[in-house]
Amino acid sequence: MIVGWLIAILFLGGALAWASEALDAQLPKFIALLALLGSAVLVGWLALSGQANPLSPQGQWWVLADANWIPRFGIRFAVGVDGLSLLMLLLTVFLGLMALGAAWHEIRERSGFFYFNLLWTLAGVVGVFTSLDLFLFFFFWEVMLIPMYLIIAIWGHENRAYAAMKFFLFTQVSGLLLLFAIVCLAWFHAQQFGAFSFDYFALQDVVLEGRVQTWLMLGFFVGFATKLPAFPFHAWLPDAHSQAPTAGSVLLAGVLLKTGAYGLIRFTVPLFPEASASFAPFAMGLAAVGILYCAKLAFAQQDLKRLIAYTSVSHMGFVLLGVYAWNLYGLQGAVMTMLAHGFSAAALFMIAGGLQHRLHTRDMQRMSGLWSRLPMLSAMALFFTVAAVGMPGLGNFIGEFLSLLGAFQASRVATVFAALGLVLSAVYSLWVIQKVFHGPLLLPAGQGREPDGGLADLGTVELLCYGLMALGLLWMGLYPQSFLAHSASVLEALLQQTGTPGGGG
Amino acid sequence: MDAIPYEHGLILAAILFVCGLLGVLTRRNIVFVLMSLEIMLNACGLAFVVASARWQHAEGQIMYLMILTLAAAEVAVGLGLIIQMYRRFHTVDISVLNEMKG
Amino acid sequence: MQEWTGLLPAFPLAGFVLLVLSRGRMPRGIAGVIGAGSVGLSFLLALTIAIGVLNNGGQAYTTVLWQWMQVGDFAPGFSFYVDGLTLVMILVISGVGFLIHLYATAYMADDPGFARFFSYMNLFVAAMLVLVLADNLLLLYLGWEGVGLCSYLLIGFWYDKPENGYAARKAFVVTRVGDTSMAIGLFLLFSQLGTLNIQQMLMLAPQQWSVGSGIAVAASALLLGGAVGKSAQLPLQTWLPDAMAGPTPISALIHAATMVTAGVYLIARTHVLFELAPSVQLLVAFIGLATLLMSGFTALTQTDIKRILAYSTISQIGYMFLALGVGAWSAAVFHLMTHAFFKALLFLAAGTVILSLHHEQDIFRMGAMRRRLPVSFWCFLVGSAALTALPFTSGFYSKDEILLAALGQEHYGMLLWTGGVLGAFLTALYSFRLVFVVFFGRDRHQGSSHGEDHAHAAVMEAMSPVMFFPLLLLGLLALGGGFIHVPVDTVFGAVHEEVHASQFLHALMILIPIFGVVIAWGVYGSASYQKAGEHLRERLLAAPIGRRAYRFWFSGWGMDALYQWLFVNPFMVLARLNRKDAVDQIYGWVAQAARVGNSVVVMLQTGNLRWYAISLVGGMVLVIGLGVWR
Amino acid sequence: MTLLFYSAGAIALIATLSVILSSNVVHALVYLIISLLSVAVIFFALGAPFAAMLEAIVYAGAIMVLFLFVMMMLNLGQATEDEERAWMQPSLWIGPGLLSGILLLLFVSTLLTHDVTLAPVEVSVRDISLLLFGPWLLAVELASMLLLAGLIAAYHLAKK
Repeated sequence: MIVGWLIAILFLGGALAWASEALDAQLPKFIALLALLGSAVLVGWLALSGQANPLSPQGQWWVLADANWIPRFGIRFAVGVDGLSLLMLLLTVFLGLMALGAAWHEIRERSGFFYFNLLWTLAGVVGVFTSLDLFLFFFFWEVMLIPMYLIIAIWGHENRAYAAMKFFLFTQVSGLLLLFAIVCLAWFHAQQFGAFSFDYFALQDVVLEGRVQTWLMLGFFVGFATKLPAFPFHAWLPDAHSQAPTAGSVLLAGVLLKTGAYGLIRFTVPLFPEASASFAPFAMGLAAVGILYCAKLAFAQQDLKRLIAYTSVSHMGFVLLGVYAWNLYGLQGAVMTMLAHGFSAAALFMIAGGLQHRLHTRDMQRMSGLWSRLPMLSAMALFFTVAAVGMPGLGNFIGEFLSLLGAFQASRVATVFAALGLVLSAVYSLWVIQKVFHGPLLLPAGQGREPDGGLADLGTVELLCYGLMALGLLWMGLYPQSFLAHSASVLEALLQQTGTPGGGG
Repeated sequence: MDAIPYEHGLILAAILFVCGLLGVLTRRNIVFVLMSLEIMLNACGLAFVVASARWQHAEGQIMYLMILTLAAAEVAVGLGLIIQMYRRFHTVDISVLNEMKG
Repeated sequence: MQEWTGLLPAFPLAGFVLLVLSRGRMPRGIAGVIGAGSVGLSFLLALTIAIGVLNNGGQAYTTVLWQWMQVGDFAPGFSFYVDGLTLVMILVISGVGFLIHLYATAYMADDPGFARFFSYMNLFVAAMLVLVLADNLLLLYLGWEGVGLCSYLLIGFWYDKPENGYAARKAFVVTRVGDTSMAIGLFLLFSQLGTLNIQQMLMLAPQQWSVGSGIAVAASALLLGGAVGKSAQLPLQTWLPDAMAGPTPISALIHAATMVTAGVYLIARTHVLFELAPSVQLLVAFIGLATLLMSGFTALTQTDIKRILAYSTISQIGYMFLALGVGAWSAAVFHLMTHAFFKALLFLAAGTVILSLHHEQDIFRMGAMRRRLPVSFWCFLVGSAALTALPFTSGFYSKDEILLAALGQEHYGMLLWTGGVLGAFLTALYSFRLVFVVFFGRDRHQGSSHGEDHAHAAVMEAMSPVMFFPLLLLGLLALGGGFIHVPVDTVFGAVHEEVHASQFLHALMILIPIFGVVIAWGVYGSASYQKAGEHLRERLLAAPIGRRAYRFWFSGWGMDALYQWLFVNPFMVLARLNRKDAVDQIYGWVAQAARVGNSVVVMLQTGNLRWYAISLVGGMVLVIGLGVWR
Repeated sequence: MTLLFYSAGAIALIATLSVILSSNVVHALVYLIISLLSVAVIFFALGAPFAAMLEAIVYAGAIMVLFLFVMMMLNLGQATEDEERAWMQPSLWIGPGLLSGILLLLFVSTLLTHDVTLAPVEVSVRDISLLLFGPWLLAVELASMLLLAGLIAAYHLAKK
């Protein structure tokens, strides 16, 4: 029932935050903070008790709630948690708090409705990570998108309407393909077993003929690859990320992208193992192309947030690569990349947002040499950029290295090309550092002319957020075992179930 | 009393209906359009009464009653609209009212 | 002592953390003590460990700090492996590192980023120690990337000058190319051998691979890629001369003594793999030879004091690669050590010169400094003598060993030896050109044109005890380092037999550098020949071939321009062409098509009531028609 | 009765055509009343006297009078008639005529396949009432609602 509570707290907290705005404009953020802390406590309790619980290990689901919802079609409200979900929940709640921190001073208008959207997005994400019923999954999938659309469309920057609509169209069209594939799958289940079912485990038993399987797999793939986003489906992301408010970018990059990867691991491959196996070379090719192509695009950008957005796409390529390598190294690498990228990309977006807050521009041509004015912010930016470059000792390296290690067993050519992305990532990351933080001091006109006070370095909330994220990345980089251990049994079970020899060694 | 072929009644209704339709499609004067609509409704009523006779059942006439009611209400509203339109635009030409286009 | 091995990198790391947390608000004195002291502690610890190990007969040992990760069979640990090779490296790194730190507390005393500088330096030392202590290649890779990062940060330390930033980025990206090759090498090694633990790999590889097998060639070639990048050898050498943009202690520590020799260490560490791939090993030798000759010629034409030293570093590492390529592993490590001593000495002395002349780096605007800068002069003299391998200096012994080993190479021995000796001649020429131009001849320093008093005040040797002590110690090591025995026999196995060269060749090897010094004296040094020397240079430059060769060498054999043309420009053009993302454009077309479709449909909506009625009837007719005439 | 049916049918047809072809509104209205009355006659011939009466009273009486009143209020004169004539170009009739023709063809083609004759039996008012206030009570209520709504709407719309 804990997951039920988790979702309920977020939903109710959102509603309450909205309602409370009428009383006091400051109240919503404290309510949101309480709701997030409450859910953090729940997830923490889940993590601690889950290890002690005899039901949870060995890749078993720990079903936490199961009730009939629409019995006519065999739709159930079934949520559960296993090691992989738990990691994702931890990421979600943590980045939810970070997003709150980013919004703390930034959101002034209609704050109640903002926190309502924030919490409902998070509730949707929690639902996505825990659903055991594909219909329920899709329901939460939509719940998470619409508040996000609103966040971009209402609190976004100058070109927000376009970006929000693009985001909505991409996710909605791909979501429809996903829904179609889910319904088809349930229909095949009804044909073979006599009743509709959207149950995750029941649907795994459905036997599909080759071509049908391929088409349904593609439906799932496009649905998740758009969210991830993988190479040809990435066009929505730069616009959405650059136009969203900081908290929105944090959630988008940190959490929402991960739902796509989670979907690939959890649903696409286990439900369609044969079709996925034959599709894997294409997917890995797409991943390699995406890594290089988007790294190159990132280098060409002048808008700081847009640049970071492209780097996100590039890094998500490693996730795709790892997933479709479909061995333990690749999968663990994908999971670690998801976690680490969640931290580093969120932090970079917060830095970009912080700069925009201070300088009122995102144009890198108009800033330079900020290190001398904002030493702490710049040091943090350097840290997270270095993390994004894949410096060993930080989380991203573990993820990328394991992904590539796994991918190497599956496709050497794709791996070699993807590895070139490491070079390009250095090129664009260092360019950012050079352009923004190093070089002679240059500020946008009318900014910070006065000797002091014009530009404030990090405040307490920001410092706390960045510090926590930096520590998290260090933890992931130096002792990833505490994360890998959670997902290991789950991934091994998935590998066994799809008939791939686990471990690859 | 000779028998009237059932189809002939319906064909008559169909012809009247098509005449009304032709009126609706061709006339620009809105009063004519409304009259043509009345013709069409009436033709439908005729068809119901013919069917009532065919099956020797009163329910066809009940349907006719419903259509009658509908026609009455429609004419009331339609004429109200015509008056309003004439007041606003000083014309009864419906092609003047073409603001609602893409 | 062995259980304390983990503290070796921990001391500088702690220093780094303390300095970072102080956020630059710490008093300089304390920051300096933390910065240099942490490295000093590491050196003391390294010394005790070394004594312990050597007393124990050089027995290697492994310390596991913690299990890094465990994914299936992939279980690299945070564990350190110490043997003779490691000992040499940690002693050089912490020892020379400590001296340079000490020197830097004075050199950087006036810099606003004092604490930042020492935090980066400490992080560098920590990473470098991890690199050489690592018992598996993944941990080594951690150190490898870590030193690369610190190198980037320190080259671009004076960040307000864009050209420093450019040099820093160039260094990082170019070495990253090599690193990527190395990472792929790691994937290959793991997928073939199932482990990244170096000792296990070295044990397994000869069992599983035959000599010259494709896998062995591929793996060692990929590792070579990494080594070439880090050690600035052909074809990835272009970053090192630009890296001189950093503060001089950095050039001494990172770009002369320690980091750039990491490639040599890597190859020596995994020498078994290279022995399994003789073709790659030969490639190593020829890369070394080509690099040492090329950068020797380039060094001849440079005018920037630090760039001359940078090219000389590249050239000396070329010697180490030559040694590695001919299987003289211990000679390579030996030269690595002596090179660390004398090149650090040279750089620090150059730093003193630069500091004394208010950041003047052009050697042709110095001259006759031997009176004004006596300490620097003597340091330069000692360092250059060692670099030139004049007899009885440290460089003489190590270079001698390398050249003899090269002579012993089966097929190309004579060729490699000749090249090496030619390189030695070039070394003598450029290093004493530097000495003679800077310290002898006419005073060409800018300050002399102003008032006499001012000039004298300007050219005062910037020297304090904390600067003098490291110079002195390094000078002694550069002179006497040749007598240190490198305890690496157990690592490589004393397999290579002594090469016996004829007396003639021996004499040639001793005389050729001296000959080079004499020529340098003739062209640049002695007052009597100076006119003639200048005349000769002018004549040479006037000739078309001479001018072209000069320009060609000056630009580092045009490699920068080549890469600019080959990689950078196409990338920039691509980036500029496709700034707006072609894929996004495709979706834009879809949206455009939808819009066009919409405008077509909009035309149907005329607002004309009769048109609507007609279309309605048309639809009705269609539907009924379909129903009737099915 | 047959004769009555056919003759009334012919009159209704002619009157209806005159409605849609006439250019004078008042003339058209009179033709429409004739058409409605003849349809009432047909109802009578088919044995539906109640429907016939309603047709005559409600349609031809009440509704048409409503039309007439509106005509008077609009006060359309000779100018409108000329305009009306100008609007009726033959080319306008091609499309609608074609569509209507096809529709008629469709109707007739389906209707001619059967062959059942009508034997008119008079349906009394009582039968209708029993049904109307029995099973169809709800429909009556709805119809009354509709009329009420029409009343209110007409009042509202025609207001100044």
